[in-house]
Amino acid sequence: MAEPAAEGLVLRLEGFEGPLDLLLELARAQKVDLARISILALVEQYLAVIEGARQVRLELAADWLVMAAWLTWLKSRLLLPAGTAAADEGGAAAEVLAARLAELGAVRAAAAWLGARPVLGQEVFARGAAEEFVVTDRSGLVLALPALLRAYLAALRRTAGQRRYRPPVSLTWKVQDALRRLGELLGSLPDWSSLERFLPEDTADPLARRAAVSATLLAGLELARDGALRLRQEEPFGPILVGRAAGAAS
Amino acid sequence: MTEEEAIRLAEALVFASAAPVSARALAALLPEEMAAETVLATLARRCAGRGVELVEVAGGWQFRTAPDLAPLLRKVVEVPRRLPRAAMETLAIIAYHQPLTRPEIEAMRGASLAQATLEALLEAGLIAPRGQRESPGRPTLWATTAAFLAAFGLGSLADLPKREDLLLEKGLVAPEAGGR
Amino acid sequence: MTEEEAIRLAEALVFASAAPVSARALAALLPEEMAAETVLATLARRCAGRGVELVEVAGGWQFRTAPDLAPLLRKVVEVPRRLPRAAMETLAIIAYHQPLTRPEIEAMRGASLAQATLEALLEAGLIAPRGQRESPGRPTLWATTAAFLAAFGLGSLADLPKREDLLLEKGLVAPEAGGR
Repeated sequence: MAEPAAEGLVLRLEGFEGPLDLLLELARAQKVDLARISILALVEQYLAVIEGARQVRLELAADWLVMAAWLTWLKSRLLLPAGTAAADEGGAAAEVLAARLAELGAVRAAAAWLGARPVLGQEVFARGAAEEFVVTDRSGLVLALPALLRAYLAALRRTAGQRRYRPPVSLTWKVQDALRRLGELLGSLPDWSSLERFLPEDTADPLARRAAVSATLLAGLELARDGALRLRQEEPFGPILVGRAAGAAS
Repeated sequence: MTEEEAIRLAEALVFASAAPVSARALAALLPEEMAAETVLATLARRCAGRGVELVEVAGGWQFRTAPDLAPLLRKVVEVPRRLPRAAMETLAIIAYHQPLTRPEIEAMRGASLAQATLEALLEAGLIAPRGQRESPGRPTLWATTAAFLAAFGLGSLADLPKREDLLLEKGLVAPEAGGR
Repeated sequence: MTEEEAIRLAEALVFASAAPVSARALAALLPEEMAAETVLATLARRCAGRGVELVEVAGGWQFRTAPDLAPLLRKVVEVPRRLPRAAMETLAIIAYHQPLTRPEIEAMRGASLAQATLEALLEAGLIAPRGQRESPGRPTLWATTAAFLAAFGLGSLADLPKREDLLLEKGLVAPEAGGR
C-alpha cells in the first residue's frame, strides 16, 4: 500500500477537479471504506503524486501545492508519538480531512444516483407539442385616476413650455453690479467699513453669496487701482476694509 | 418486436414529437416486415373515445384532445391593456375642460390628435360627442361619459381633484398672467 | 359526471399541458364530491405499461414516455447534451444542502465553480437564486427549482435518498460489517 500507483495519476492530473478529488481517488484505491482509510498513507501517496508531477512539468496550480504543504504539515504531526499536544492536533486535522472526503464521497454518490435516474429529455420525454387552452383576453382597460392626473399635468406642461420661453434668471452678482453698488454706498457707509457690508442684501444661498463676495472684491480692487477707494487687510484671511480715496473728503 | 411493442413505441414516438409523425418515420424504427400504417391505425382505434385521441393530420399522426373536452379545458385569462399616453392625455383634457372641440384639445396638448386616439377613446366608451360649437364649421364638442366616471370610480365630475390642487406651479395654470 | 368521464377529462387535461398538472387544477374541473387524487391514481394505473405513462413529479402529474423506450426514441427525438460530472456534482450539493452560497459549494467540492457549470445549470433551469445570505457581502443563495424535480422525476426533495443510504450503497462509510 505504501508504494503508490502514482505514475498513471501523474499524467492525468488535469482530469481531477482539484486536490480533494485526487485524495478521494487515492483513498478509494486503498480498497477499504473511507472511515478506516489510513490518512498517513494517503498523505504519502498525494505527496508522491505531486512530486512526480513536478518532475514532469514545473508549474502546478497553486491549490495543488497549498494542499501539498498542508499535508506535509499533517504528516509531521501524524508521525509524532501519541499523547503530545502536536500529535493530538494532527489527529484532529486528520479527522477533519477524513470527514471532508466522506462528504465528497456522498456528493459523488448523490450525483451518481441522480445521473442514473431516467432524466426528462434524455430517457423519458414529455409531450412534444403541448396544446394551449389558455385564451388571453386583452379587451379590458386598466384605468386609474393617478394616471389620468399625471397625463393631464404632462399635457399642460408641454404646452406651457411651448407658449413662452423663460430665460433662466441669473443668481450671481456680477462685477458690474458690484461696481455700481460700491459707488452708491461708498459715501453713505462709515469710512473703513467691512467689504461684506457692500454685498447685495438677499444672498442667503451660499453659492450666490460666495459669488457676490468675489465680485465685490474684484470691483473693489479695480476701484482701488483707479484710486477711487482704498483697501486694507490687517492679517491674512482677516476682514477686508474699504476706505474712501486718500483725497476724498468725508 | 411484437405488435404490442410496436404499438407502445408508436404511442411514445407520436407523443414526444413536436410535429405530426409520418408512417414512414415510424417505419424507420420498426422491423421491416411490420407495417407502420397498420400499427398507427390499431393505436388510433384503441385511443378512440379516450380523453386524448390519435388523429391523422397533414403530414402524419398527432395526439389531440377530444373535441368535446376542449371547451371544459379552455381558460380565459384577462390581461387588461393600458391606454397609450396620448389617449390618456386627451381623456384628461376632455375631463377637465369639457365640452371642447378637437382643435381646442390639440391646442391644449400642444400636439395634433390622431384619429386613432380619438377612436380608441370612443370605442372604450369613455368619451362621446356632445353637440356642436356654434362657430364657423360647427365643430363637434367632446365630453366624457358615465362609463368614464364608472371606470375611474368617480361619482360625478365634481369628484375630480380640483385643478388648483394639481397645478401648484403658477407657470402651468395661467400662462397669460406671465412672470414669476 | 361519471368516473369514466372524470378519467377522460383528467387524461385530456394532463395530456394537453407541457408542465406537470396538480391535483388541485383537476379538482377545479370536477364536481365537488369527486376526489381528483383518486381519479389521477386510477388513470395512472390504467396507463401503466403503455408507451406513455402517467407519473407523479414536482407536485403534479405528467405524461411521459416509458423509460425502456429511450434507446429507440433517442434515434428520432432530439436530445440535449448530458450535464458533465462537475455540473452533476454541483447540482447534487445544491439539492442536499440548499440554500447555499457559491463559496460553500466550492468548499464541499474542493474545487472552484466554473462559470460554464453555473451557466449550464441556470440555462437548464435546474437551479435559481433564492435570496441572499445575511452576512458581509450578502452573497447569493442557490437552490434547486421545480424543473429540477421534474427533470429527475422526483415528487419533492424528500424523494432524494438519505445521505446515509447513499454511502451504504456505495460501501463508503460502512461500519465494521461494511466492505465491498
